[in-house]
Amino acid sequence: MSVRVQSARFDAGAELNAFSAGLGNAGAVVSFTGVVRDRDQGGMVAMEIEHYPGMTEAAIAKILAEAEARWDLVRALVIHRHGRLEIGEPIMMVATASRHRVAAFEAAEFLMDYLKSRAPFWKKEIGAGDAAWVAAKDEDEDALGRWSPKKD
Amino acid sequence: MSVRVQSARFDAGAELNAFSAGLGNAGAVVSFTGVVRDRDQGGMVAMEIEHYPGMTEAAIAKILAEAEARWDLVRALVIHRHGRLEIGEPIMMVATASRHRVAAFEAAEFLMDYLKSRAPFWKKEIGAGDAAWVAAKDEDEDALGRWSPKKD
Amino acid sequence: MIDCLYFAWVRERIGLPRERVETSAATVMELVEELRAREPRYAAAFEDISALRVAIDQELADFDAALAGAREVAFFPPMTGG
Amino acid sequence: MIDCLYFAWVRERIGLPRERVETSAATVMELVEELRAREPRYAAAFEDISALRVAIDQELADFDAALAGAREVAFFPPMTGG
Repeated sequence: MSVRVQSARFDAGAELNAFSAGLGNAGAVVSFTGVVRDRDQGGMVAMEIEHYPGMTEAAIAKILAEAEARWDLVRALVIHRHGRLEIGEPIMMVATASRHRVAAFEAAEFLMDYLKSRAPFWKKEIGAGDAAWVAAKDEDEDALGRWSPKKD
Repeated sequence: MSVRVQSARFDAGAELNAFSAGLGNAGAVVSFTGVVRDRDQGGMVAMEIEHYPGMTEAAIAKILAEAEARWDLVRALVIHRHGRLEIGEPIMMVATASRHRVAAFEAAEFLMDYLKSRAPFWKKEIGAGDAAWVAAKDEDEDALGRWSPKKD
Repeated sequence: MIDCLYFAWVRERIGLPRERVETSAATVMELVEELRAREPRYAAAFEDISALRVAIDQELADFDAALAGAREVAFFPPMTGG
Repeated sequence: MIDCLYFAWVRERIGLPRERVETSAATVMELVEELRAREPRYAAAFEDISALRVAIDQELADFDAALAGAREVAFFPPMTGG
Protein backbone atom coordinates (compact mmCIF):
# COMPACT_ATOMS: atom_id res chain seq x y z
CA MET A 1 0.00 0.00 0.00
CA SER A 2 1.47 3.31 -1.00
CA VAL A 3 0.60 6.96 -0.19
CA ARG A 4 2.22 9.98 -1.81
CA VAL A 5 1.34 13.59 -1.07
CA GLN A 6 3.32 15.89 -3.29
CA SER A 7 3.34 19.21 -5.13
CA ALA A 8 5.20 17.79 -8.13
CA ARG A 9 3.26 16.79 -11.20
CA PHE A 10 3.07 13.06 -11.81
CA ASP A 11 2.60 10.93 -14.93
CA ALA A 12 -0.60 8.91 -14.48
CA GLY A 13 0.28 6.45 -17.26
CA ALA A 14 3.75 5.78 -15.88
CA GLU A 15 2.24 5.33 -12.42
CA LEU A 16 -0.34 2.89 -13.78
CA ASN A 17 2.36 0.82 -15.48
CA ALA A 18 4.60 0.78 -12.40
CA PHE A 19 1.60 -0.17 -10.27
CA SER A 20 0.60 -3.01 -12.63
CA ALA A 21 4.07 -4.56 -12.88
CA GLY A 22 4.62 -7.93 -11.23
CA LEU A 23 1.15 -8.25 -9.78
CA GLY A 24 1.34 -12.03 -9.64
CA ASN A 25 -2.17 -13.41 -9.39
CA ALA A 26 -4.02 -10.07 -9.42
CA GLY A 27 -5.71 -9.83 -12.79
CA ALA A 28 -7.83 -6.73 -12.21
CA VAL A 29 -6.43 -3.19 -12.00
CA VAL A 30 -8.66 -0.14 -11.58
CA SER A 31 -7.43 3.44 -11.65
CA PHE A 32 -9.09 6.78 -11.06
CA THR A 33 -7.42 10.00 -12.13
CA GLY A 34 -8.76 13.43 -11.21
CA VAL A 35 -7.79 16.13 -13.68
CA VAL A 36 -8.07 19.92 -13.20
CA ARG A 37 -10.97 21.04 -15.33
CA ASP A 38 -12.33 24.47 -16.09
CA ARG A 39 -15.24 25.79 -14.03
CA ASP A 40 -18.69 25.34 -15.51
CA GLN A 41 -18.88 29.09 -16.12
CA GLY A 42 -15.39 29.07 -17.62
CA GLY A 43 -12.56 31.52 -17.05
CA MET A 44 -10.55 29.45 -14.64
CA VAL A 45 -6.79 29.92 -14.80
CA ALA A 46 -5.49 27.41 -12.28
CA MET A 47 -6.30 25.49 -9.14
CA GLU A 48 -4.64 25.88 -5.76
CA ILE A 49 -4.81 22.98 -3.30
CA GLU A 50 -4.11 23.50 0.38
CA HIS A 51 -3.59 20.60 2.74
CA TYR A 52 -2.74 19.79 6.35
CA PRO A 53 0.78 18.30 6.37
CA GLY A 54 1.01 15.40 8.76
CA MET A 55 -2.70 14.83 9.09
CA THR A 56 -3.04 14.34 5.33
CA GLU A 57 -0.73 11.34 5.16
CA ALA A 58 -2.22 9.81 8.32
CA ALA A 59 -5.79 10.26 7.10
CA ILE A 60 -5.03 8.65 3.73
CA ALA A 61 -3.16 5.75 5.37
CA LYS A 62 -6.17 5.15 7.60
CA ILE A 63 -8.54 5.12 4.60
CA LEU A 64 -6.23 2.70 2.75
CA ALA A 65 -6.07 0.41 5.78
CA GLU A 66 -9.87 0.36 5.92
CA ALA A 67 -10.03 -0.54 2.21
CA GLU A 68 -7.52 -3.37 2.77
CA ALA A 69 -9.64 -4.69 5.61
CA ARG A 70 -12.78 -4.72 3.48
CA TRP A 71 -11.52 -6.02 0.16
CA ASP A 72 -9.05 -8.63 -1.01
CA LEU A 73 -6.49 -6.22 -2.47
CA VAL A 74 -3.06 -7.19 -3.71
CA ARG A 75 -1.94 -3.59 -4.01
CA ALA A 76 -3.34 -0.07 -3.59
CA LEU A 77 -1.99 3.38 -4.33
CA VAL A 78 -3.02 6.96 -3.57
CA ILE A 79 -1.22 9.99 -4.97
CA HIS A 80 -2.57 13.46 -4.17
CA ARG A 81 -1.02 16.77 -5.11
CA HIS A 82 -1.13 20.15 -3.38
CA GLY A 83 -0.07 23.64 -4.41
CA ARG A 84 -0.80 25.31 -7.74
CA LEU A 85 -2.08 23.12 -10.59
CA GLU A 86 -2.79 24.17 -14.15
CA ILE A 87 -5.86 23.14 -16.11
CA GLY A 88 -5.40 19.68 -17.59
CA GLU A 89 -2.91 18.55 -14.94
CA PRO A 90 -3.61 15.48 -12.82
CA ILE A 91 -4.75 16.34 -9.28
CA MET A 92 -4.70 12.90 -7.80
CA MET A 93 -4.82 9.22 -8.60
CA VAL A 94 -6.07 6.07 -6.95
CA ALA A 95 -5.20 2.56 -8.13
CA THR A 96 -6.30 -0.82 -6.83
CA ALA A 97 -5.34 -4.36 -7.83
CA SER A 98 -7.23 -7.50 -6.95
CA ARG A 99 -7.94 -10.98 -8.22
CA HIS A 100 -11.54 -9.86 -8.77
CA ARG A 101 -12.73 -6.93 -10.80
CA VAL A 102 -15.66 -6.15 -8.50
CA ALA A 103 -13.30 -5.83 -5.49
CA ALA A 104 -10.92 -3.62 -7.48
CA PHE A 105 -13.78 -1.34 -8.56
CA GLU A 106 -15.44 -1.14 -5.16
CA ALA A 107 -12.19 -0.45 -3.32
CA ALA A 108 -11.28 2.34 -5.77
CA GLU A 109 -14.70 3.95 -5.34
CA PHE A 110 -14.45 3.64 -1.57
CA LEU A 111 -11.02 5.28 -1.60
CA MET A 112 -12.33 8.14 -3.75
CA ASP A 113 -15.40 8.70 -1.60
CA TYR A 114 -13.35 8.89 1.58
CA LEU A 115 -10.53 10.94 0.08
CA LYS A 116 -13.10 13.52 -1.06
CA SER A 117 -14.62 14.03 2.35
CA ARG A 118 -12.12 12.79 4.95
CA ALA A 119 -8.66 13.73 3.72
CA PRO A 120 -7.70 17.34 4.58
CA PHE A 121 -7.42 18.97 1.17
CA TRP A 122 -9.12 22.18 0.10
CA LYS A 123 -9.42 23.31 -3.50
CA LYS A 124 -9.46 26.90 -4.65
CA GLU A 125 -10.34 27.90 -8.20
CA ILE A 126 -8.17 30.73 -9.47
CA GLY A 127 -9.75 32.92 -12.14
CA ALA A 128 -8.18 35.83 -14.05
CA GLY A 129 -9.34 38.35 -11.46
CA ASP A 130 -10.98 36.26 -8.76
CA ALA A 131 -10.48 33.17 -6.65
CA ALA A 132 -12.99 31.04 -4.78
CA TRP A 133 -12.83 28.04 -2.49
CA VAL A 134 -14.67 25.04 -3.87
CA ALA A 135 -17.67 24.25 -1.67
CA ALA A 136 -18.12 20.71 -0.41
CA LYS A 137 -21.10 18.96 -1.96
CA ASP A 138 -23.77 17.24 0.08
CA GLU A 139 -23.65 14.38 -2.41
CA ASP A 140 -20.00 13.76 -1.53
CA GLU A 141 -20.83 13.45 2.15
CA ASP A 142 -23.87 11.33 1.27
CA ALA A 143 -21.69 9.02 -0.84
CA LEU A 144 -20.04 7.74 2.34
CA GLY A 145 -23.35 6.27 3.41
CA ARG A 146 -23.14 3.47 0.88
CA TRP A 147 -20.08 1.97 2.62
CA SER A 148 -21.84 1.49 5.91
CA PRO A 149 -22.72 -0.88 7.49
CA LYS A 150 -19.42 -2.65 6.96
CA LYS A 151 -19.40 -5.21 4.21
CA ASP A 152 -16.96 -8.04 3.44
CA MET B 1 -15.77 6.52 -28.47
CA SER B 2 -13.11 4.12 -29.58
CA VAL B 3 -12.96 0.33 -30.03
CA ARG B 4 -9.82 -1.64 -30.79
CA VAL B 5 -9.63 -5.40 -31.18
CA GLN B 6 -6.05 -6.47 -31.77
CA SER B 7 -3.53 -9.23 -31.23
CA ALA B 8 -0.67 -6.78 -30.59
CA ARG B 9 0.32 -6.01 -27.05
CA PHE B 10 -0.58 -2.50 -25.87
CA ASP B 11 0.87 -0.17 -23.24
CA ALA B 12 -1.88 0.55 -20.69
CA GLY B 13 -0.08 3.58 -19.26
CA ALA B 14 0.48 5.16 -22.67
CA GLU B 15 -3.17 4.45 -23.53
CA LEU B 16 -4.33 6.08 -20.30
CA ASN B 17 -2.27 9.20 -20.99
CA ALA B 18 -3.47 9.47 -24.58
CA PHE B 19 -7.04 8.96 -23.40
CA SER B 20 -6.72 11.66 -20.72
CA ALA B 21 -5.20 14.31 -22.99
CA GLY B 22 -7.33 17.34 -23.83
CA LEU B 23 -10.43 16.20 -21.98
CA GLY B 24 -11.73 19.75 -21.55
CA ASN B 25 -14.25 19.78 -18.75
CA ALA B 26 -14.09 16.08 -17.90
CA GLY B 27 -12.28 15.85 -14.58
CA ALA B 28 -12.81 12.17 -13.82
CA VAL B 29 -11.03 9.34 -15.63
CA VAL B 30 -11.51 5.68 -14.69
CA SER B 31 -9.59 2.80 -16.21
CA PHE B 32 -9.79 -0.94 -15.86
CA THR B 33 -6.98 -3.18 -17.06
CA GLY B 34 -7.26 -6.95 -17.17
CA VAL B 35 -3.91 -8.71 -16.87
CA VAL B 36 -3.14 -12.38 -17.60
CA ARG B 37 -2.65 -14.04 -14.24
CA ASP B 38 -1.63 -17.56 -13.34
CA ARG B 39 -4.33 -20.11 -12.58
CA ASP B 40 -5.20 -20.60 -8.93
CA GLN B 41 -3.57 -24.03 -9.05
CA GLY B 42 -0.55 -22.56 -10.83
CA GLY B 43 1.36 -23.98 -13.77
CA MET B 44 -0.11 -21.78 -16.46
CA VAL B 45 2.18 -20.91 -19.34
CA ALA B 46 0.07 -18.59 -21.46
CA MET B 47 -3.45 -17.63 -22.41
CA GLU B 48 -5.06 -17.99 -25.82
CA ILE B 49 -8.03 -15.79 -26.69
CA GLU B 50 -10.33 -16.66 -29.56
CA HIS B 51 -12.87 -14.19 -30.89
CA TYR B 52 -15.48 -13.77 -33.60
CA PRO B 53 -14.12 -11.21 -36.07
CA GLY B 54 -16.83 -8.83 -37.20
CA MET B 55 -19.25 -9.63 -34.45
CA THR B 56 -16.69 -8.67 -31.80
CA GLU B 57 -16.34 -5.09 -32.97
CA ALA B 58 -20.09 -4.71 -33.49
CA ALA B 59 -20.90 -6.12 -30.05
CA ILE B 60 -18.43 -3.80 -28.32
CA ALA B 61 -19.67 -0.78 -30.27
CA LYS B 62 -23.22 -1.62 -29.18
CA ILE B 63 -22.18 -1.89 -25.53
CA LEU B 64 -20.34 1.44 -25.77
CA ALA B 65 -23.37 3.10 -27.34
CA GLU B 66 -25.52 1.83 -24.49
CA ALA B 67 -23.05 3.26 -21.94
CA GLU B 68 -23.10 6.60 -23.74
CA ALA B 69 -26.89 6.63 -23.62
CA ARG B 70 -26.92 5.99 -19.87
CA TRP B 71 -24.10 8.18 -18.59
CA ASP B 72 -22.76 11.61 -19.38
CA LEU B 73 -19.46 10.50 -20.88
CA VAL B 74 -16.99 12.75 -22.62
CA ARG B 75 -14.93 9.86 -23.90
CA ALA B 76 -14.81 6.06 -23.69
CA LEU B 77 -12.35 3.45 -24.89
CA VAL B 78 -12.28 -0.33 -25.15
CA ILE B 79 -9.19 -2.29 -26.21
CA HIS B 80 -9.37 -6.09 -26.24
CA ARG B 81 -6.70 -8.46 -27.44
CA HIS B 82 -6.94 -11.91 -29.01
CA GLY B 83 -4.39 -14.61 -29.80
CA ARG B 84 -1.64 -15.82 -27.50
CA LEU B 85 -0.86 -13.76 -24.38
CA GLU B 86 1.88 -14.38 -21.85
CA ILE B 87 1.39 -14.12 -18.08
CA GLY B 88 1.61 -10.51 -16.94
CA GLU B 89 0.51 -9.08 -20.30
CA PRO B 90 -2.55 -6.84 -20.52
CA ILE B 91 -5.59 -8.63 -21.93
CA MET B 92 -7.89 -5.67 -22.27
CA MET B 93 -8.59 -2.18 -21.08
CA VAL B 94 -11.59 0.04 -20.59
CA ALA B 95 -11.40 3.77 -19.93
CA THR B 96 -14.16 6.31 -19.30
CA ALA B 97 -14.07 10.07 -18.82
CA SER B 98 -16.83 12.18 -17.35
CA ARG B 99 -17.39 15.38 -15.42
CA HIS B 100 -18.51 13.23 -12.49
CA ARG B 101 -16.58 10.43 -10.82
CA VAL B 102 -19.67 8.34 -10.13
CA ALA B 103 -20.62 8.35 -13.82
CA ALA B 104 -17.07 7.44 -14.84
CA PHE B 105 -16.98 4.55 -12.35
CA GLU B 106 -20.44 3.21 -13.17
CA ALA B 107 -19.89 3.37 -16.92
CA ALA B 108 -16.57 1.53 -16.61
CA GLU B 109 -18.17 -1.21 -14.51
CA PHE B 110 -21.06 -1.48 -16.93
CA LEU B 111 -18.66 -1.84 -19.86
CA MET B 112 -16.72 -4.53 -18.02
CA ASP B 113 -19.83 -6.47 -17.06
CA TYR B 114 -21.13 -6.49 -20.62
CA LEU B 115 -17.77 -7.18 -22.23
CA LYS B 116 -17.38 -10.23 -19.99
CA SER B 117 -20.66 -11.80 -20.98
CA ARG B 118 -21.75 -10.26 -24.28
CA ALA B 119 -18.65 -9.74 -26.39
CA PRO B 120 -17.59 -12.90 -28.29
CA PHE B 121 -14.25 -13.73 -26.70
CA TRP B 122 -13.22 -17.10 -25.30
CA LYS B 123 -10.22 -17.63 -23.06
CA LYS B 124 -8.13 -20.77 -22.96
CA GLU B 125 -5.53 -21.39 -20.28
CA ILE B 126 -2.43 -23.07 -21.68
CA GLY B 127 -0.44 -25.15 -19.19
CA ALA B 128 2.84 -26.97 -19.74
CA GLY B 129 1.06 -30.15 -20.82
CA ASP B 130 -2.60 -29.23 -20.87
CA ALA B 131 -5.01 -26.56 -22.04
CA ALA B 132 -8.52 -25.75 -20.87
CA TRP B 133 -11.23 -23.33 -21.88
CA VAL B 134 -12.16 -20.95 -19.09
CA ALA B 135 -15.73 -21.61 -17.97
CA ALA B 136 -18.15 -18.69 -17.77
CA LYS B 137 -19.12 -17.83 -14.22
CA ASP B 138 -22.71 -17.50 -13.10
CA GLU B 139 -21.70 -14.40 -11.17
CA ASP B 140 -20.62 -12.72 -14.41
CA GLU B 141 -24.02 -13.34 -15.97
CA ASP B 142 -25.71 -12.26 -12.73
CA ALA B 143 -23.69 -9.04 -12.72
CA LEU B 144 -25.69 -7.83 -15.73
CA GLY B 145 -28.80 -7.77 -13.56
CA ARG B 146 -27.71 -4.68 -11.70
CA TRP B 147 -27.89 -2.55 -14.86
CA SER B 148 -31.53 -3.28 -15.44
CA PRO B 149 -34.04 -1.66 -15.33
CA LYS B 150 -32.49 1.19 -17.27
CA LYS B 151 -31.28 4.06 -15.16
CA ASP B 152 -30.39 7.65 -16.14
CA MET C 1 -27.38 -22.31 -47.67
CA ILE C 2 -26.20 -21.01 -44.36
CA ASP C 3 -22.66 -20.41 -43.13
CA CYS C 4 -22.25 -22.20 -39.81
CA LEU C 5 -19.45 -20.92 -37.56
CA TYR C 6 -18.07 -22.70 -34.51
CA PHE C 7 -15.94 -21.20 -31.76
CA ALA C 8 -13.90 -22.38 -28.76
CA TRP C 9 -14.67 -25.95 -27.70
CA VAL C 10 -17.58 -26.20 -30.14
CA ARG C 11 -15.05 -25.65 -32.92
CA GLU C 12 -12.69 -28.18 -31.37
CA ARG C 13 -15.36 -30.87 -30.96
CA ILE C 14 -16.66 -30.48 -34.50
CA GLY C 15 -13.15 -30.12 -35.86
CA LEU C 16 -13.62 -27.14 -38.12
CA PRO C 17 -14.21 -23.41 -37.71
CA ARG C 18 -16.89 -22.94 -40.37
CA GLU C 19 -18.76 -24.69 -43.11
CA ARG C 20 -21.58 -24.04 -45.56
CA VAL C 21 -24.65 -26.06 -44.66
CA GLU C 22 -27.47 -26.96 -47.03
CA THR C 23 -30.58 -26.72 -44.89
CA SER C 24 -34.22 -25.86 -44.91
CA ALA C 25 -34.41 -25.59 -41.12
CA ALA C 26 -36.91 -22.95 -40.03
CA THR C 27 -35.33 -22.30 -36.65
CA VAL C 28 -31.92 -22.56 -35.00
CA MET C 29 -33.15 -25.57 -33.04
CA GLU C 30 -34.13 -27.39 -36.24
CA LEU C 31 -30.67 -26.66 -37.64
CA VAL C 32 -29.12 -28.05 -34.44
CA GLU C 33 -31.18 -31.24 -34.81
CA GLU C 34 -29.97 -31.67 -38.38
CA LEU C 35 -26.34 -31.16 -37.35
CA ARG C 36 -26.66 -33.54 -34.39
CA ALA C 37 -27.94 -36.24 -36.75
CA ARG C 38 -24.90 -35.94 -39.00
CA GLU C 39 -22.09 -37.47 -36.98
CA PRO C 40 -21.11 -38.19 -33.37
CA ARG C 41 -18.76 -35.17 -33.24
CA TYR C 42 -21.75 -32.90 -33.95
CA ALA C 43 -23.87 -34.77 -31.43
CA ALA C 44 -21.07 -34.23 -28.89
CA ALA C 45 -20.79 -30.53 -29.67
CA PHE C 46 -24.52 -29.95 -29.41
CA GLU C 47 -25.16 -32.39 -26.57
CA ASP C 48 -26.16 -29.74 -24.02
CA ILE C 49 -27.83 -26.73 -25.61
CA SER C 50 -27.96 -24.90 -22.27
CA ALA C 51 -24.14 -24.72 -22.40
CA LEU C 52 -24.24 -23.04 -25.80
CA ARG C 53 -24.98 -19.63 -27.22
CA VAL C 54 -26.00 -18.78 -30.76
CA ALA C 55 -25.70 -15.71 -32.96
CA ILE C 56 -27.58 -15.12 -36.19
CA ASP C 57 -25.78 -12.77 -38.56
CA GLN C 58 -23.52 -11.69 -35.70
CA GLU C 59 -26.32 -10.82 -33.27
CA LEU C 60 -27.02 -12.97 -30.21
CA ALA C 61 -30.25 -14.95 -30.66
CA ASP C 62 -32.32 -17.68 -29.04
CA PHE C 63 -32.42 -21.28 -30.17
CA ASP C 64 -36.06 -20.90 -31.17
CA ALA C 65 -35.25 -17.92 -33.42
CA ALA C 66 -36.30 -18.17 -37.07
CA LEU C 67 -33.61 -18.65 -39.70
CA ALA C 68 -35.48 -16.97 -42.56
CA GLY C 69 -33.01 -14.78 -44.42
CA ALA C 70 -30.09 -15.70 -42.18
CA ARG C 71 -26.70 -15.88 -43.87
CA GLU C 72 -24.52 -16.81 -40.91
CA VAL C 73 -25.22 -18.77 -37.75
CA ALA C 74 -22.55 -19.10 -35.08
CA PHE C 75 -22.43 -21.55 -32.18
CA PHE C 76 -20.19 -21.07 -29.15
CA PRO C 77 -19.95 -21.44 -25.39
CA PRO C 78 -20.82 -18.53 -23.07
CA MET C 79 -18.33 -15.72 -23.59
CA THR C 80 -15.40 -15.31 -21.23
CA GLY C 81 -13.76 -12.07 -22.33
CA GLY C 82 -12.82 -9.06 -20.27
CA MET D 1 -1.10 26.28 25.57
CA ILE D 2 -2.59 24.85 22.41
CA ASP D 3 -1.46 25.24 18.82
CA CYS D 4 -4.41 26.45 16.75
CA LEU D 5 -4.22 25.80 13.02
CA TYR D 6 -6.45 27.38 10.39
CA PHE D 7 -6.94 26.22 6.82
CA ALA D 8 -8.57 27.46 3.61
CA TRP D 9 -11.03 30.32 4.15
CA VAL D 10 -10.76 30.01 7.95
CA ARG D 11 -7.07 30.85 7.58
CA GLU D 12 -7.89 33.70 5.22
CA ARG D 13 -10.51 35.23 7.50
CA ILE D 14 -8.34 35.04 10.59
CA GLY D 15 -5.30 36.15 8.63
CA LEU D 16 -2.79 33.60 9.85
CA PRO D 17 -2.17 29.87 9.44
CA ARG D 18 -1.36 29.02 13.06
CA GLU D 19 -0.82 30.52 16.47
CA ARG D 20 -0.21 29.40 20.04
CA VAL D 21 -3.22 30.09 22.23
CA GLU D 22 -3.20 30.43 26.02
CA THR D 23 -6.42 28.78 27.08
CA SER D 24 -8.06 26.77 29.80
CA ALA D 25 -11.02 25.79 27.61
CA ALA D 26 -12.31 22.34 28.45
CA THR D 27 -13.87 21.64 25.03
CA VAL D 28 -13.42 22.71 21.44
CA MET D 29 -16.59 24.77 21.69
CA GLU D 30 -15.27 26.68 24.70
CA LEU D 31 -12.09 27.41 22.73
CA VAL D 32 -14.21 28.64 19.82
CA GLU D 33 -16.11 30.97 22.17
CA GLU D 34 -12.85 32.42 23.48
CA LEU D 35 -11.54 32.98 19.96
CA ARG D 36 -14.81 34.54 18.82
CA ALA D 37 -14.58 37.03 21.66
CA ARG D 38 -11.10 38.19 20.63
CA GLU D 39 -11.69 40.18 17.45
CA PRO D 40 -14.22 40.51 14.62
CA ARG D 41 -12.03 38.47 12.23
CA TYR D 42 -12.31 35.50 14.60
CA ALA D 43 -16.03 36.09 15.03
CA ALA D 44 -16.32 36.09 11.22
CA ALA D 45 -14.31 32.89 10.86
CA PHE D 46 -16.32 31.05 13.52
CA GLU D 47 -19.68 32.60 12.67
CA ASP D 48 -21.29 29.37 11.47
CA ILE D 49 -19.94 26.31 13.23
CA SER D 50 -21.98 24.00 10.99
CA ALA D 51 -19.76 25.12 8.07
CA LEU D 52 -16.61 24.10 9.94
CA ARG D 53 -14.76 20.93 10.80
CA VAL D 54 -12.27 20.42 13.61
CA ALA D 55 -9.37 18.06 14.18
CA ILE D 56 -7.64 17.46 17.54
CA ASP D 57 -4.05 16.29 17.19
CA GLN D 58 -4.73 15.53 13.50
CA GLU D 59 -7.81 13.38 14.07
CA LEU D 60 -11.28 14.58 13.09
CA ALA D 61 -13.32 15.43 16.20
CA ASP D 62 -16.59 17.00 17.31
CA PHE D 63 -16.99 20.51 18.67
CA ASP D 64 -18.03 19.12 22.03
CA ALA D 65 -14.86 17.03 22.29
CA ALA D 66 -12.65 17.55 25.37
CA LEU D 67 -9.34 19.37 24.97
CA ALA D 68 -7.57 17.70 27.88
CA GLY D 69 -4.07 16.79 26.71
CA ALA D 70 -4.56 18.25 23.23
CA ARG D 71 -1.49 19.81 21.64
CA GLU D 72 -2.92 20.88 18.31
CA VAL D 73 -6.44 21.91 17.25
CA ALA D 74 -7.19 22.64 13.62
CA PHE D 75 -10.21 24.43 12.17
CA PHE D 76 -11.17 24.20 8.51
CA PRO D 77 -14.11 23.97 6.10
CA PRO D 78 -15.39 20.58 4.89
CA MET D 79 -12.70 18.90 2.80
CA THR D 80 -12.81 19.09 -0.99
CA GLY D 81 -9.98 16.86 -2.13
CA GLY D 82 -10.06 14.03 -4.63
